[in-house]
Amino acid sequence: MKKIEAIIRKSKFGEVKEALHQIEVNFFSYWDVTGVGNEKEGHVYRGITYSTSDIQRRFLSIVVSDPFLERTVEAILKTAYTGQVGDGKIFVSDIEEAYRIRTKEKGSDSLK
Amino acid sequence: MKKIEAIIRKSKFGEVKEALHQIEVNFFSYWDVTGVGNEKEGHVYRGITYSTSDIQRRFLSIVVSDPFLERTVEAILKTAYTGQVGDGKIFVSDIEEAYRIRTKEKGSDSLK
Amino acid sequence: MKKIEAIIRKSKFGEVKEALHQIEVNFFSYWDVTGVGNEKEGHVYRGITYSTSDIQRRFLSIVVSDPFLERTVEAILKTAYTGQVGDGKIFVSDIEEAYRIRTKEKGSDSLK
Amino acid sequence: MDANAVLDLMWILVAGILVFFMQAGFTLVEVGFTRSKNAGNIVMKNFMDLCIGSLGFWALGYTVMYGESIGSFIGKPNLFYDNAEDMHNLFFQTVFAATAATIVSGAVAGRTKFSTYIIFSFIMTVIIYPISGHWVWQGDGWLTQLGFIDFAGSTVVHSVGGWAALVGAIVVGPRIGKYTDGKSNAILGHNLIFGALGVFILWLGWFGFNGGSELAISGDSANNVSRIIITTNLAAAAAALTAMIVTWLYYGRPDISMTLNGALAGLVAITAGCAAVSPMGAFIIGIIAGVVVVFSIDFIDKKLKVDDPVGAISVHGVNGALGTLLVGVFATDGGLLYGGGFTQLGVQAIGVVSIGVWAVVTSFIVFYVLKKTIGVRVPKEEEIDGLDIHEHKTNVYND
Amino acid sequence: MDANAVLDLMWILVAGILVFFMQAGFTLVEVGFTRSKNAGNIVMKNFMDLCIGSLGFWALGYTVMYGESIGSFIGKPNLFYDNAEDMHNLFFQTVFAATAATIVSGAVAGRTKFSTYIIFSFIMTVIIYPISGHWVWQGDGWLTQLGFIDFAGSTVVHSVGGWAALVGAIVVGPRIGKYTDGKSNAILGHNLIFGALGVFILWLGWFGFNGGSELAISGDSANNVSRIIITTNLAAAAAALTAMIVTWLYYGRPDISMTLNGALAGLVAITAGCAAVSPMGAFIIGIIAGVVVVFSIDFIDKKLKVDDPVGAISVHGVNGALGTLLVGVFATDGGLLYGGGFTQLGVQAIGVVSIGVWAVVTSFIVFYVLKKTIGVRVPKEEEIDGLDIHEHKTNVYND
Amino acid sequence: MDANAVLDLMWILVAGILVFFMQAGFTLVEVGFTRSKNAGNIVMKNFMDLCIGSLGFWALGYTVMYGESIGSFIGKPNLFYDNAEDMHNLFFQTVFAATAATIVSGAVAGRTKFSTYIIFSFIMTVIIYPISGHWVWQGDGWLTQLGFIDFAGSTVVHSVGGWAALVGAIVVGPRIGKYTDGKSNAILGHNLIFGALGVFILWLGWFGFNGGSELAISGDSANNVSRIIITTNLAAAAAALTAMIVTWLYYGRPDISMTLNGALAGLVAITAGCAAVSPMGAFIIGIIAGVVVVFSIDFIDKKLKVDDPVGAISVHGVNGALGTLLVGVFATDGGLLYGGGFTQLGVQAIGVVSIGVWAVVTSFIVFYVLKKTIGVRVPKEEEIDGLDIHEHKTNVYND
Ligand SMILES: Nc1ncnc2c1ncn2[C@@H]1O[C@H](COP(=O)(O)OP(=O)(O)O)[C@@H](O)[C@H]1O
Ligand SMILES: Nc1ncnc2c1ncn2[C@@H]1O[C@H](COP(=O)(O)OP(=O)(O)O)[C@@H](O)[C@H]1O
Ligand SMILES: Nc1ncnc2c1ncn2[C@@H]1O[C@H](COP(=O)(O)OP(=O)(O)O)[C@@H](O)[C@H]1O
Repeated sequence: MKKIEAIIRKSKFGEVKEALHQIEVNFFSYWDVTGVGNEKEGHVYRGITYSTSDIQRRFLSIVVSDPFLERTVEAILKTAYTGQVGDGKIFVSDIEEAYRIRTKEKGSDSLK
Repeated sequence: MKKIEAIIRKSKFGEVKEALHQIEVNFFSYWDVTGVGNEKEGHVYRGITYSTSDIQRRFLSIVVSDPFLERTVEAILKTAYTGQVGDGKIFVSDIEEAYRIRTKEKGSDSLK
Repeated sequence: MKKIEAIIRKSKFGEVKEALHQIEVNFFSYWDVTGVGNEKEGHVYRGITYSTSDIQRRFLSIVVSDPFLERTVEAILKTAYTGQVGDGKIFVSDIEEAYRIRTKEKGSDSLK
Repeated sequence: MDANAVLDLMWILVAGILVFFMQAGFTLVEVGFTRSKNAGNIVMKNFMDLCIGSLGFWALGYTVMYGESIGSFIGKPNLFYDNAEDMHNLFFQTVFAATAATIVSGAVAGRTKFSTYIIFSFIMTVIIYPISGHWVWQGDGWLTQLGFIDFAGSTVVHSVGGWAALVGAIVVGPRIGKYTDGKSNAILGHNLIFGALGVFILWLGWFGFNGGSELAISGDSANNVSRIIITTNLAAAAAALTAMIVTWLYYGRPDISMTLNGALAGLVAITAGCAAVSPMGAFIIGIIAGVVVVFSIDFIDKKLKVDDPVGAISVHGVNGALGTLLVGVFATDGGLLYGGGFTQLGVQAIGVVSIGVWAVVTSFIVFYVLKKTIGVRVPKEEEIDGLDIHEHKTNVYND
Repeated sequence: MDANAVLDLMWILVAGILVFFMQAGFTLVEVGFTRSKNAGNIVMKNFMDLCIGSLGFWALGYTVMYGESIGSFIGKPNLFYDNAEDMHNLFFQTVFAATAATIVSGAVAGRTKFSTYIIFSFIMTVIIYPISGHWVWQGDGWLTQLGFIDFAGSTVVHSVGGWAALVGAIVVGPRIGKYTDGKSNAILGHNLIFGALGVFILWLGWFGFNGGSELAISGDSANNVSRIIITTNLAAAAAALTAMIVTWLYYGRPDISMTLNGALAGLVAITAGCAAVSPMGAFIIGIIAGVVVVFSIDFIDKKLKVDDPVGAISVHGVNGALGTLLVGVFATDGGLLYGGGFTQLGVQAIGVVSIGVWAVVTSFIVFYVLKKTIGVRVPKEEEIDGLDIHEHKTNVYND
Repeated sequence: MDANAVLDLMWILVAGILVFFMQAGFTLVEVGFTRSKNAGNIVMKNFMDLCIGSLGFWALGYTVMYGESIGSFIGKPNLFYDNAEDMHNLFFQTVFAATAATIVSGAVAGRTKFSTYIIFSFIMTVIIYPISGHWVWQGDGWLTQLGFIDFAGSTVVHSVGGWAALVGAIVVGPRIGKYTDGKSNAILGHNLIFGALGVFILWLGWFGFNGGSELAISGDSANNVSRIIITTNLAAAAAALTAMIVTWLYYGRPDISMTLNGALAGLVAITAGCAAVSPMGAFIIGIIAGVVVVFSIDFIDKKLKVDDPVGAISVHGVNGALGTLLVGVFATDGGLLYGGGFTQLGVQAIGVVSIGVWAVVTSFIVFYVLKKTIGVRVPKEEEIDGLDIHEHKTNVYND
């Protein structure tokens, strides 16, 4: 099993979610984070013009069984894309074990 | 060392926390996330009835030394349980190194 | 590639960010979490005095290529430090793959 | 000035101050019923309605409305009104004018260009609203002469605002994601507590809106004003309660934002007849408004597929028209139920329709011209990211 | 109507409008002092208090209170009050009635069934409150005849609400998690800024509550009203300052929510005697109220283990009774400290006790019957998830 | 009391009640324009301004200001004012006094010790403000005798508050992180919706502030009051619109918080001359204020490097002085533009400068002594964590 962590533009979340749905990845968790990166956003507050690289992003944490890995990454790569600096990142790491609390199922079964 | 990530019902958090306390897992971090999964919640807003699978959940991130792994998972499996769809998931992954900032301790020592 | 997760005092965030900047770690994501640990904070609400170990913290998630690991950890260890209980933790884990959505770059290249 | 005249003047000022506060109420309702990413933009729009309304109505609008009548159609315009004996009326009418403009703001929230909106707001306050207002309230207007009754402005203020809101919402189009596959989606308001506070403030201000429209309190007016306060309060209460019950029966739960809209619908509906109906009449008007507002919101949203985030069209347009018609039914003097026959009702209908047509046509022209010139809508990505960050380069909520 | 009569009527209307706004204040205090997951439910309860109160008091309650006295105990009931000369009084009394009901809402927040609460609120406004009100304010009531003084309703409005709140909180029981292992836990209010705004609004409205209760402003009443405004303001200020100092000494820090409660306690305490005491008397009453409210909240929470999230029982019940008694001490005419002996104090005690018993018994019957029939409390899981998502199927805060 | 006298008294009370509400407005503006971690502290400071102001002004300040003049410099002090015929004036002046203190609170927000602030607030209300107030408003004050015009307190209230705010902000020093490497950084306000609601409430209250300062409404005063309401409204609207346009041109976007400040600047600027200028004069004063406030905030922040989170110094100090001077230009009777020559302008300048010096010197002494004794600033870590959690051991926002 793999964990896919994707940090994307909030404005792209709808499309990404839809795409995940298409490939039957219907289980994940997300929350809002602040991202620091290449992208800069211009702000003005009370006459102070500043540009910040602290930008609101959405963080998706998706655990999938191995066969789903590739298509999930691809779906995100495709739909979170705008081509502008700041599209975000995807990180993949290993998950040793997974449990579904309701059924006590373990491993890939718990991800279905 | 292992990282245990548990995504549970907010309403079960009190019990889970208490259970972790019982088995002397007194260190962890948590935050609120939106979970997408099997569970559906019915909503009504201004006459529009809709059901959403985007449900408020609490995300716990607990790093433990290996001997603690099993009992921690069990404690959560037991207390976060209601039997209804939507009880949540537990994911276990490997942690290579840990530091306590205050003492510069490394490894399992930093988790005590 | 490694993922560094650091849980620090909110009040230290400015310094840590600055230090990361110095060593050219300019990419990361952060969000606010509640931390449970050794530290206790005294509160009073409507006459009820209580002390809680649920304290606001900031969670940093930084993915770096291997050569950056050490200096990043050191930078955080140094700047997030106050010496008081509650300075927080750093956890290191492995990242198998990374993608930059904008360019489709993979691996360490995506982290530059 | 003698004590009675001072009493009247003071009442008009106090009432005007209450109406002024309604601007805060509108702002909070609109902010609360829409998403957080557009909240600052809404504040700015409402704030500018007030500023531009105050300046524009003084500079021009007041005389367009109350100046010497030219053909019962429009007042003789005069720049920068300054009549030392009439400042209390200028104030009272100014805050009314600002209200009419503000109604539109909610219906087009979340996707309209700020500069475009400001231009519309200006034209609304100095031309569209004052002209139809002239027909009814100047004394020599053609609707006055027909015997049309719109005591405090169900039609003159609210319907005009509501129909302009309808036109605006259609021309601007729905928010992205509001309608997908022919289905209406819920786009949640981000802070219903602000919404509720806004409704309390509006209800409060309405005592000034209706009570002040007596334009006097001395002598015989005293008991009239008291009755107006009571009819206003009863209609609002009845409508809110009714709307709650309707949603409970209809959707299975007492819906918060619809109940809040219900109160406003009752207030709008009683505005025309607050001085003409009995407490019982007000109660029944409130009940009717409470039913109508729920189904009207439903219909406009799901059938007409016009995206009105705060329900302004139903609350102000539909209930404004409805309330004006119901005067013909419930007026204790001349109403259908009180043996007055259909005459008054007919006159009411003429007024409702003619002012409705006026509002729709003029605001369509304005929005259409704006659309074809500077554009009415922000670019897609601005809308998705939120208007605040693009139009104002800042967020209203921070750490 | 002559100018003096108009002045009186206008003052009553203005004061009534201010009292009306207190509903928004109560709502904000209750919302702010409780958790976000129940905020929408609290809005709905307060909103329905206002709607049902407005309708119920007009439909029935007003005559139960002010109708011709039947045995000095109850007014002769009459449906749908409609007396063209008395509409200002109906309005003023209506907004008072709505206040009494609303007090209960805060004490039972976070666990009470919505439908149950609505029924209670209705009975409160048309029966419980008007009957005891009749005893004191109708003129022929038995407490009036005894010489009982409760100028603006420390007992008639606030204590009645406060004791009903006590009964409600006991019958409904504490929120889950409030008391564990015999210890009282803090359940934090989710937005003290709303709470603070609510207190400012209540303080504002209280000028109408107390000042308007003179029911006149012409002639000799003018200076009375001014004095009432001053005593009201001084008592509130003294109580808030005192409560802050007490918490500072007692808990080590100036406590925000207790200080806010302090202001309200001072306002409640001065309500009975606002027209009878001197500014200095008001100042001292405020200090007493500020001390009492802190320890009363503490006692009710930690010793009695009655869960009252907003402190309504202490603020309205305890300080209402206290303030009424203190009239017997500080009344410049007849008070203990002014050489009047114990007579007035004794009469005050009789009034406080008899109305207290009335409120406790009647509200207990109502809550008990409701408990045994439709139930008073939401299921455990609804309470944990929050009332908003279950009772109203929506959250008030969104993105 | 005859009807005309009652009218005057009632107007003063109603206006005073509106001014009272401004405390809520100030609180919301300050809360909204600063960070969430200090919001509770700000509430407490504002709340204490009101409480201490109410008590202190009654106990002492009122007679220091309005007592029999000692050398045209100070009123004869008298403890615990209690004149049954003058309570309405005590009330109106009390709420003014509380305003002056509250202005300082915003400028020193986010780093000042609570206990220190409270002491300052007390001295401000019973000594600093009443003495300079005596010079202008008691009738025998030396500035009155010179012919200085400050109708409702641009200088007496707002400038005094504004200059004290300047001194406070300098003595206390900037917030950590505000200036780094000689650059001014943005520290975002956490809730501009609260800020906007606060501005609406302040604007509302200002009708009482300026209108009530006529201290009468009967007879000839009636039209004066109406004109004041209009000039007040026009200046506010013009200033807000101007500030918006200036930021749009200057920073590329219509800035929300600056626009809100603009309205306040217009209100402060018109306060001195609201009764002396024409509507057109008010309009122009508003435009000037709208321009000045933007550049003044910029200058104080970026050039002087004085950290004033809410812009209090520019809004109240600078625009208060400016508005007072502009009376010498725009007064229809005696103003420069109306052929009055430079006399009035000169007198205005003397008043502005002498009261400015008074405020700066006295508040410097107070802040300096406090700094050397109990300290003015919280420890660094308290400031970083937020004042709420350290000074009050709680957060205002919870779940
Ligand atoms: N190494 C990293 N670790 C964690 N989060 C990262 C990392 N790199 C980028 N991010 C996240 O991705 C977001 C987008 O990255 P950015 O560098 O702005 O754009 P791009 O990927 O197009 O070059 C950042 O705001 C941050 O939230
Ligand atoms: N593969 C996953 N990756 C991340 N989060 C998940 C995953 N599967 C489930 N979750 C989280 O667990 C929550 C509960 O899952 P759900 O499918 O609704 O119930 P159940 O586990 O009882 O079938 C989801 O809302 C989501 O937050
Ligand atoms: N094992 C853990 N897993 C996840 N988070 C942890 C863990 N241990 C500590 N933390 C986080 O670090 C914070 C600081 O830890 P704490 O024990 O209070 O201080 P210290 O590290 O100085 O002993 C906690 O509040 C929590 O957020």
